[in-house]
Amino acid sequence: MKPKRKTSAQEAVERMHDDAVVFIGGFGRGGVPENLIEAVCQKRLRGLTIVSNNAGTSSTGIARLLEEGCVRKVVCSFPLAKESVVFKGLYNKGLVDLEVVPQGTMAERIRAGGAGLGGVLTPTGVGTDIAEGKQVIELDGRNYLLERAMRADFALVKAHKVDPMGNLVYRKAARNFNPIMAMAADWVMVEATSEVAVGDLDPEAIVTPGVYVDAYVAIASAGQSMETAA
Amino acid sequence: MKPKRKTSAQEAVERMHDDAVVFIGGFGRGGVPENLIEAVCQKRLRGLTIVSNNAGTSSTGIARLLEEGCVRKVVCSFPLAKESVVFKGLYNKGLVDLEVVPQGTMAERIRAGGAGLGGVLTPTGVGTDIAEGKQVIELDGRNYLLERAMRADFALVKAHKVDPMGNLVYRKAARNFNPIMAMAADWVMVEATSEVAVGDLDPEAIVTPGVYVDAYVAIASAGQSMETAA
Amino acid sequence: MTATGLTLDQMAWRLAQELEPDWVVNVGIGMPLAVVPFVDPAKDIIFHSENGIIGMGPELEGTGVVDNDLLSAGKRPVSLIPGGSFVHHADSFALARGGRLDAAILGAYQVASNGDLANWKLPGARTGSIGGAMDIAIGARRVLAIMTHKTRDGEPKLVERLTYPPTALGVVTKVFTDLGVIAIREGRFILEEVAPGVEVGEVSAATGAELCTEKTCIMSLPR
Amino acid sequence: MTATGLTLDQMAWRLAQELEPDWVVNVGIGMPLAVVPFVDPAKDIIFHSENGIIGMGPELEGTGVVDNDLLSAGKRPVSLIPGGSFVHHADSFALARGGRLDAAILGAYQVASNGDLANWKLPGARTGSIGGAMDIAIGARRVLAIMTHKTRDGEPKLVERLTYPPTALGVVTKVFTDLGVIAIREGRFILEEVAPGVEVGEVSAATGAELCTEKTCIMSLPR
Repeated sequence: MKPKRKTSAQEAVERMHDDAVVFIGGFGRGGVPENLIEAVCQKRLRGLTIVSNNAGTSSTGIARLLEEGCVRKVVCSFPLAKESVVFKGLYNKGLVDLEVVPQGTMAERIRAGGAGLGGVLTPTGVGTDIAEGKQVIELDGRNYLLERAMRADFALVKAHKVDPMGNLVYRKAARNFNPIMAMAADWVMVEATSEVAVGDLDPEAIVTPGVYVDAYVAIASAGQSMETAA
Repeated sequence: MKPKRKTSAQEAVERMHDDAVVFIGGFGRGGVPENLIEAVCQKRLRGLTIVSNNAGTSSTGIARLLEEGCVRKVVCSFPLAKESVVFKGLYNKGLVDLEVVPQGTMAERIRAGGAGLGGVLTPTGVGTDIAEGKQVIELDGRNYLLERAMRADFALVKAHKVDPMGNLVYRKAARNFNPIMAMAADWVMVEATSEVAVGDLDPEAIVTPGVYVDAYVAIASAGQSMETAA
Repeated sequence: MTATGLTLDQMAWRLAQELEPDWVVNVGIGMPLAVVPFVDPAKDIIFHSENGIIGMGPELEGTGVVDNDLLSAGKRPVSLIPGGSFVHHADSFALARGGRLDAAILGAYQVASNGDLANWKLPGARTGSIGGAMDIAIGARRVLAIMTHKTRDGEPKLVERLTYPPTALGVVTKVFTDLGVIAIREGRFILEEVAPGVEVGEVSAATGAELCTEKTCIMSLPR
Repeated sequence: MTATGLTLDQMAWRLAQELEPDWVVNVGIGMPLAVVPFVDPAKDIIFHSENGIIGMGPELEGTGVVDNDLLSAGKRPVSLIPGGSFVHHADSFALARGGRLDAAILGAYQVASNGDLANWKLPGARTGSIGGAMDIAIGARRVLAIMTHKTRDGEPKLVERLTYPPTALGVVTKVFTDLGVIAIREGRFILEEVAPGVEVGEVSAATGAELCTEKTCIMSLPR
């Protein structure tokens, strides 16, 4: 197995383009690839569709992308957190579109995209606003929504450790959406806190096999784990 | 978290009953819970539906259950291996029913059962005998089969290590169907090669969280890993 | 009128008594978080956090250092119990929808007598934050709602039919309010317990649907 | 007539040349297994085994001890390459269907000129063993079939329309037989290479559909 492309954050995002669909890992501030996001900001892309659990908190993560005017649409489960001030400002002015997806449905739609499925049938959202425009399928007397698989052009993934083959492990709840997003994008970029040698990761404990990874950056994020509380 | 029920193979299978649907892990001879299977044989159950990748090889694993007359139906992907002599004998005499499921579809149907989904849409099997009687759904010009979720009354799972909370890790390719079967059965019994203390398993490397496990047996199988070649 | 009802701590204490030993329980953000400190550690409840924590331990306070990789769904620093583990988001919600949650504790805007739950979006609002509520509500074996009995404007929140956008249909099994404990069975609200000092008639009047009070007891509070 | 064609080893050698560096490749059981020893290790091919091995190493021989926990899909003892890993069955087939397999090498009963593949069940048989073939055939970016050009009875296996039960429709990209290499493009068989010593007309006669031979070269074999 040949090593994956190890690169800088700036080089990693080079092939990203306007109007792309982009998965970004993270839940709150855990597992957010902040350095890759910053590199996208600096590239001044436009018209991105961002798929992520939140719509950015304070001025970090996705809030940075929104602030820089890179984003046309946000697909997420929790857009209106108290700290999502940048998103709320743009959304209220009609400057950014929003698709709200139940968190578990979002996870399954992404996983289905990665697994080459067309979609899944879920009981979640039946009889709610989320069902609007979706096909309802009855099986054994129970109703399910047909939820379509979701893929992205690019995924920005935050990992704990990476080896030169692209194998990844995560840290605690920073795992969140990262492994399934890595499975479901055409080009997967990883920001890992540290790099280890081939063979240092236990084959039984690798969460994302390197076959899913296209490029990686090894860099410790300032604003990530173990920061001092404000 | 209270310890799970640690028990003998005989006690573990006590609540199993005739006509139950039973998941059994394994692929070839890797990851087959042979001691639990033997306990089921000794209980002389009847009318079981067995869901497993193979239909038993030589006279081990599922072949034992078939030999003992416990099985009414086998659901599997690979029934006709050269060594599946017991199955072929019974099948040719019409003494056991068979449902053949593509291996990846079987995996997704089981996972869907575990994930509380009604089913998945898969491109696998479109235009083949497997599609018979199944709903075809077209999305963006591509056809998918609606494959129903599958659950079982009981799962027999083979793990490498178990802790008293029921957390599991597996060994190499003996992982196979075991983790997804553990997610999708109402009562999950585990046969682990060894037992370790709580905290000995790395929380990042646990494959099956203990919440899925109902009872476990710690026992080294004679016919399992590292046997001398015949 | 509800001045005689329970405090939030008392509501939370009462709900905590509902949890049985060894249950796997998901706790929503907001009011449900108040329940956790009242849960008897001897019950060995396994808390599930939607962001992939199985065996979430108590919240950490005043340590000065925040581990952003170990936050609750409410984004507060927590710990992991011995024997706990981490899974990714698809596996976390597989657990929630797949029937391994014995109970979910959720906040609510409205609960209907058929068990319908509204807790994510205000009527007429352009949008709201669903988070994991729809999946958890549909998946948990028991949905325990905790909310005030009435809105700030004095409108009943226990209703015959939702007027707020629903989160999930027919899922709520019990409601814990400042006035009492209301079970939902066969499409009816059943007042199982009334808060000490509150009249049963007062609860009926504050409820927007028929309330069965035949077997109502007075709630026992500690001390 | 096919006495002048390639041996199995030669067919396997030729197919092995088709694999490009760093590809992720699934190898089916049966004839495809013959390909692996001919693959240049310098190409760093990552072999995927359906039973959850990513980075399957060469088969082990004559060690006397068999590790049943590390067998190929064909149930033969194998190794894991450095940097390899294990996944469960749902994740293994997610990889196969999800587009991360650059190629799959599969045996075949029949291949049709529209790319339809038959390899799991004989006509009229009550059943057959599918295994992972349907998922892998539908998921891999390229399906490379390896088979003899004709059946033992002399019937063509490259056909205009399948008469055997299909495994997957429109998936085969190239066929490697004892007589040559046949690409499938726009619903047509294209004889890219003919085995040394075999006449192009002989291949056409052995093929049950139109065979485009405009740009056929003679295959170069080693030595």
